[in-house]
Amino acid sequence: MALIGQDISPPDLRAKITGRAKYAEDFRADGMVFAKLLASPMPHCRVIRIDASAALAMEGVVGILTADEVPQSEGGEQCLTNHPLYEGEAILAVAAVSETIAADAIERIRVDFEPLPFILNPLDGVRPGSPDGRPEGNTQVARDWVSIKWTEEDFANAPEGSMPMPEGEGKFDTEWMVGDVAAGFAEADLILDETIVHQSVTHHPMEPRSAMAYWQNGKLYIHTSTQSLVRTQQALANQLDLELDDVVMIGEFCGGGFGSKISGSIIQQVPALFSRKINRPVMLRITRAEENYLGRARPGMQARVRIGFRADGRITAIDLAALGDGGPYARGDQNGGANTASLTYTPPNMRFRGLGVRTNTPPKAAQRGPGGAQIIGMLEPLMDKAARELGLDRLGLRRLNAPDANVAYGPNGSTLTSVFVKEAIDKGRDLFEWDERIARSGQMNGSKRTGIGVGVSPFAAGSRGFDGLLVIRTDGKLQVQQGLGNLGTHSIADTARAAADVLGLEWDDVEVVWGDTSRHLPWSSVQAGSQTTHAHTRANHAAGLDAKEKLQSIAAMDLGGRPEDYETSAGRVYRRSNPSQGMTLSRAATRAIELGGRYSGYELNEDLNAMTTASATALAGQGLVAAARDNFGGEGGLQSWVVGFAEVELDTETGKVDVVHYTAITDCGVVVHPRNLGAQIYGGSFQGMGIAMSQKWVFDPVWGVSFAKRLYTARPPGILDVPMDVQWAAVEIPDPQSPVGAKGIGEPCVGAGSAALTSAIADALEGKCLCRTPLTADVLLAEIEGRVPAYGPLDLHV
Amino acid sequence: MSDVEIIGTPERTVTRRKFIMGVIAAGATTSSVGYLFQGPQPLLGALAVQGSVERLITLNVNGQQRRVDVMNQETLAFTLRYKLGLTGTKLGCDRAECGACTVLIDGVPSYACSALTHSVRTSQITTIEGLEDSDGTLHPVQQAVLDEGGFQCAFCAPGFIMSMVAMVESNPNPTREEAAQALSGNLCRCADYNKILTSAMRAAEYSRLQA
Amino acid sequence: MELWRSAANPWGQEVLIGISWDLMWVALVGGLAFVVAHAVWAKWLAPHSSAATGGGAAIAGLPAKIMRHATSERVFHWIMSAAMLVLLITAFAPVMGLQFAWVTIHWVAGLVLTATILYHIVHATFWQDFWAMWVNGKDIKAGLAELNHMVGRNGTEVPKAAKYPIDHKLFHHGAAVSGLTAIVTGIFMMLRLETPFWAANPYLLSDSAWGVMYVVHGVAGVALISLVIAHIYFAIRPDKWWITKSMIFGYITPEKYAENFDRSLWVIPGVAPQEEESVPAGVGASEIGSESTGGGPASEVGGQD
Amino acid sequence: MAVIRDMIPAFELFQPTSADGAIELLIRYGEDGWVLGGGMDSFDWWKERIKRPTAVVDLANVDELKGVRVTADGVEIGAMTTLTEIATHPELLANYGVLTDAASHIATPQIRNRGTIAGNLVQDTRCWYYRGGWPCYRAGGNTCYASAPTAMNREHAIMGTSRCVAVSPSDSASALIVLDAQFVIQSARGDRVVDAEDFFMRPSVDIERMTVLKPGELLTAIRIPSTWAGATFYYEKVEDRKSWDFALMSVASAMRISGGVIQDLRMAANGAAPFPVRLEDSEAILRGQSPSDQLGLQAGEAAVRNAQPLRHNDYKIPLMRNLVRRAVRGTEV
Repeated sequence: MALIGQDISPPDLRAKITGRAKYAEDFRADGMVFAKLLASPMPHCRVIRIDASAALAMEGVVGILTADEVPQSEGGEQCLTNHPLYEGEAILAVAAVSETIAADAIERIRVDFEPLPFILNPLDGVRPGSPDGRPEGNTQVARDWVSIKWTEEDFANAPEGSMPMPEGEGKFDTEWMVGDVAAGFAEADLILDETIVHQSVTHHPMEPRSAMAYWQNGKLYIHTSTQSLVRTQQALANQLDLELDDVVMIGEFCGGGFGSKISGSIIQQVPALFSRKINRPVMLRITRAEENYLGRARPGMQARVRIGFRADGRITAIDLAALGDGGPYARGDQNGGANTASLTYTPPNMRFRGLGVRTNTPPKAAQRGPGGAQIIGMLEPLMDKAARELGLDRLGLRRLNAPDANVAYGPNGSTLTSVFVKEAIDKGRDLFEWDERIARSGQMNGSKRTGIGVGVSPFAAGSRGFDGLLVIRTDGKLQVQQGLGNLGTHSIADTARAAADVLGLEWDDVEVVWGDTSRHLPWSSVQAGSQTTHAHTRANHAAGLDAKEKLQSIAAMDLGGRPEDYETSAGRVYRRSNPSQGMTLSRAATRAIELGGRYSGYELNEDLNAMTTASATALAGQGLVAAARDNFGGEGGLQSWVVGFAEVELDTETGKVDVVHYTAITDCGVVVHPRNLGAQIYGGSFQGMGIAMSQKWVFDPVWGVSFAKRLYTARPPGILDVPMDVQWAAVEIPDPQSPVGAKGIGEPCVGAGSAALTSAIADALEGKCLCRTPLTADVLLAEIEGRVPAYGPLDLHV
Repeated sequence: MSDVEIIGTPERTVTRRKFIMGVIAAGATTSSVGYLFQGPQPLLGALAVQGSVERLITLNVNGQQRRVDVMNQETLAFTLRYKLGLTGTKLGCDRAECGACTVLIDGVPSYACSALTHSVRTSQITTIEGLEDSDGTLHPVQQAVLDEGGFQCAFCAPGFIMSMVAMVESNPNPTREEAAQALSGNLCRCADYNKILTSAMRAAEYSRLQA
Repeated sequence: MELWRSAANPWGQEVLIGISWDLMWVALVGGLAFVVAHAVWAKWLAPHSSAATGGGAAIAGLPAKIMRHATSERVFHWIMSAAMLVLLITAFAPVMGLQFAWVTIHWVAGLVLTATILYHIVHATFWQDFWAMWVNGKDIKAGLAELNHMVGRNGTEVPKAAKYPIDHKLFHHGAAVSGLTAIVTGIFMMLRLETPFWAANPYLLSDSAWGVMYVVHGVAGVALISLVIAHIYFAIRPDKWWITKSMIFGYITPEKYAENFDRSLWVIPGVAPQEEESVPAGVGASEIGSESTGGGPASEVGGQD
Repeated sequence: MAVIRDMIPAFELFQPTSADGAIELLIRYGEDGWVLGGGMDSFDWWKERIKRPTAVVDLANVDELKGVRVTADGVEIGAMTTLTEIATHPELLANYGVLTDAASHIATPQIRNRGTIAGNLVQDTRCWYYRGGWPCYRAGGNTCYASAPTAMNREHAIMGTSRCVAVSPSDSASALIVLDAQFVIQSARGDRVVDAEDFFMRPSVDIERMTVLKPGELLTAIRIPSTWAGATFYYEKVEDRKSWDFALMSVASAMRISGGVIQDLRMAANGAAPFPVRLEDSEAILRGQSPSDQLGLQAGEAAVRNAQPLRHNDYKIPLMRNLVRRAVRGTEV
């Protein structure tokens, strides 16, 4: 029976539940010292003078690391800087024999700052005469820094409380149009014109991005918290200008990343450089407060959208103009969001104009469903609004505009390997009992009004062309080398099943090797963008086939006949015609070692990545070594879908929302690990609900200082805040372009959960779309009571 | 290179003497390992004061008596992780907000980041490392979590599991809602709450069977 | 001892936030010390000068009541002093440990003080002899002479004063400067309070400007502590009682007028300025003391009222 | 202010075994002394390195301050009694449900397990300007940053403010006010007893303290008279998250209803002002009346009559009004 499709607890779980699992901060080394960071107190300033003499005179203080001693990056981010672009950016680090002394030492360092003008939200950054968040400008067009400001006129032309949508050259950094938007609106029977505001959301993984590093014989040994191991090793080697194999990276476990640790984090350079400087192991424990600043956040946006609908609900045109909160070092998510809108609603005519404004707020990075989650959460309630005004079924309107496999979306008419969202919508209609529930929409239960919502959310779900590396050991076990990270998606184990299935092995016969680059790992995708399920079931399938072919050849060599006469399963390679004729894998492994050459890793395919080749070579002679690149090829990109359905109760006297029920249907191809898939869908959806309902990102506008830096002020959802009555299902139609048929799932669930709620809450407000997040009690109660809105229509960081 | 004036670093000549002092101080302490030499000693004579504390104490952790040198201001989580090497207790926020540091103090789930080690000197401390039998048999709660496929990133797992252990003691037959209440002091950013609750229900079931 | 209090602003920069309360105690102690010192001097060290021949020719032709403070002036003075006392108490009693809801009382009293002062400025400018309070050469000479006399250079004669002697004038100016400073800074500080007139706004001025504002207000405040202590002390001194009375009833007796004032400098309507050399001044203490204690004209005058 | 060093500065630690011993130490150290109960507020201040006591007096070993005692007239709760013990105590559950209800809504199980009733009452405000170490009035400065026209003050006060607009964070306070509880404060001069209502400091009187406790004083016990035992209680707390959050608004009430008429009642709310507010105007409207939703609405309107919203907390006005109305309605619908 195939392993793919079964619930199997992953091999790293026992360590996790007994406390043996060592995360980066759990390691110690002889003579290890502790580093602490001195952070900028201002959102934008220049360091004039640093006096560390008092600190360095303290007993137990070992040294200081300043911005001049770290890799310099013109316009880019450095691990330490003398020109902080956000409050909390690291300026220097001090090392001491204890963290307590290091903290005291930091306090004794005198730093003189020159405060500089700052910008907290994108719209303020384009107001006439406003300062730029950076000296180079407020955004980049292509690679060039520019300062884009809108005119008084542009602002005056916008209706009261609406986002300006200025026409003309040089108002945005990105513009594209497909079809003819004007014509599209001309044929529309209904045109919605809405201003939408989505907050930024700190990732706040449970494990702060701590790291510990030391040097031995010119090699850097670093324990760090990363989503993707070998890709982080490569990134750090590049940043520090080291040979790849001079960086030994240990990251067996990662306490969550959600996009904020795709290739570790820049702050991991600090212990690496510091330990080289003072020649002692250095631990940098990142605190939760520091994590708020250094730990990345999902970019919020201030946008305006016009959508044209035909009377039957078909969308004729979308005109989207979005300002993204890029933070100091990024562009924002608006461009990706536009592509997602184009894919989800397939408008024949669409114009997008986007501007990623640099702001002096903590850095932005991809967060689970980047761009997609924001735009879907914002636009889905508008689909409801249109359906209401046109008297159509809300789900039907979505289905009508949903894509087929032949979709061509975005500015370049991107295509996909497969799309089964309509199947997902139909399945959800039944499972959620849409018709019964929608009948309850608007019903009062005491002071609570019922709302029904739905969110249709796609996202990228895979990539191709990576390597698989296996060893069939002389004990007969299949050893799967995994270069991925291990942040809890179980990819390291689940994608290994593809190789085992090719060889017909039981899970007990499989051993996964991961988490330490000195253990000879293959070139792998980043564990991000939901790539691994697709990419590495393919890569391990390829390696499995390579192993199988080698087993067949060895069997044919020893037992006669042609290789293709042989089959492998249950730990043996045997003749199809006569299963008793064959050999165990352990025997075959021994033979492979004797045979050498291609059988035990001495000869390798040319098309392997250099890292894989090096690793396979290092493993050569340890058994039957199989190493193969994913050459299955394919046309078009990959996207998975989650359709989320929510029933909520809005207490009209308090503004509080209870999520009574949630159903999620996914199109993610073949289901590799059902229970784990459910966990991903629920987890992602609940994160989305947190974004829609509670998560905060607040600054004082005058001082530019962050307030939502504690967990209780950032408000990620707790176990009592998420629905208890939940269900999920998958359409389970294989992706035709993968030999395994599986697509990734991490990302799209976030948008589904967020949109299901924004949609359901709008429904509970009798169709009124507030078109902003988070929809907290104060915002909703002010609306219900018809009082002063809690925030201005364009206020972002609330 | 930036144009920042930096005093007290070898890269700059300004007030080199002070920097050298720094280096000497550092040199003087390079032999000290970890935390043993750190932290201020209580003022002389303070020990005579009624109620003032000794630094060298014996802590009862997972049934063992552990001698340990504890600073006045030291938290239990700090002692467990950095003095006793029990790194299964995680620091997610160090602010009594996330629950990753949850341990049992006399059987009661508590945030180890927010209790002074000296305050629990006379208590029985149980950490995640103390659940497994010496023969490797898992605690029923751990077994339940294992069977249910447990957590995702699992940085929160030790804390959740300690809360589950306390829950099955005080309420061996909880409803799903009661279990959620019992676990509401622990945060999971993967938001794997549904599977965590299922594990908790399974844990209660196993504990009932064992009892 | 600290002179002011400072704190780190939200960007970690040092900013002034106010005076150190040590200064309050300094002002208090200083004021009381002056009182004690003066009392001691007046009782034991004051030179005993030749008794003046009061009455008789000196008061010939003078009315029985010589108006010194018109009703409007007296009303103004007492409202102002009430406001001032309320302000000082509400400002400093809480610091000294007597806790009550002082803020509203403080700024309301402040507005009252402001109003009275405004009235006084206008009134003094257009309806009174604005220069009556001005310190001129004569005043200074008189002042120096007075000082010489005080340090016991006997024989030195002190010229008689104009309506307001130098010490009155100096007190007035000291109180005026402190009071006006406290009023102006206080009105700014009110902008940081939620009042019926406006919503609080701490950002009208920069951190440092506010710091200075608070320090100046504080300095003016503690200065007033000393000034008010001294003023009250003199007001209740028996030998100055006759002047205090004039602030209550409005007038002084012809004897006091003749003894203490120079007819040419304080001209009484309908009374011809005398050219003759006047009675030596500084006749003060003993005689008046005996008068006010043993009754006599002053009390009779009081009786007539 | 990015003060992100987290490590607790050193202090002297004392663990007396009696309240007298504790007070002796507190007197010795005065302003520089710090009482450590459950520590759920203390650790924040220390880790932020904003408050730096030179001496900490840990009450962990003072057994006389622990536990719930049934007395001749009601109950007496030791200051160091944990919130969990209060939330689960049979006598309190039976007769003083409003308190157990409030206690069970505090933060999380772990915090209730270590957090004490006294700690919940004397904890400092959560105004994030003040907690951020800004030099505001409450921190001895001369500014309220939270009342500025630009300020982020969604969680702040709508009444009872004076320069400072922070709110009292205590969930148990309003419950104890409606129970007409009395707080026993011990000091070198002996005991003094204050009504729950008067225990909480008004910023107009002392802007730097949340309670009437002075250095050298210790809150040792809470006395709840039997006056309101078994009355009709109501408690509701509205918060952003269902665990680990502070009340945007909470309301508590105790009513004596007989013959369909509210014979007597006490009502209080927290989250509205820098101190828990007793709702006497609402009480006056309800006293002697037979409860109805219409009357509840009037009582709600009365409760917010003097409310003055800041830029971002106008919603607290309808919220407070509605919670009072719900209290009258008697059941959380």
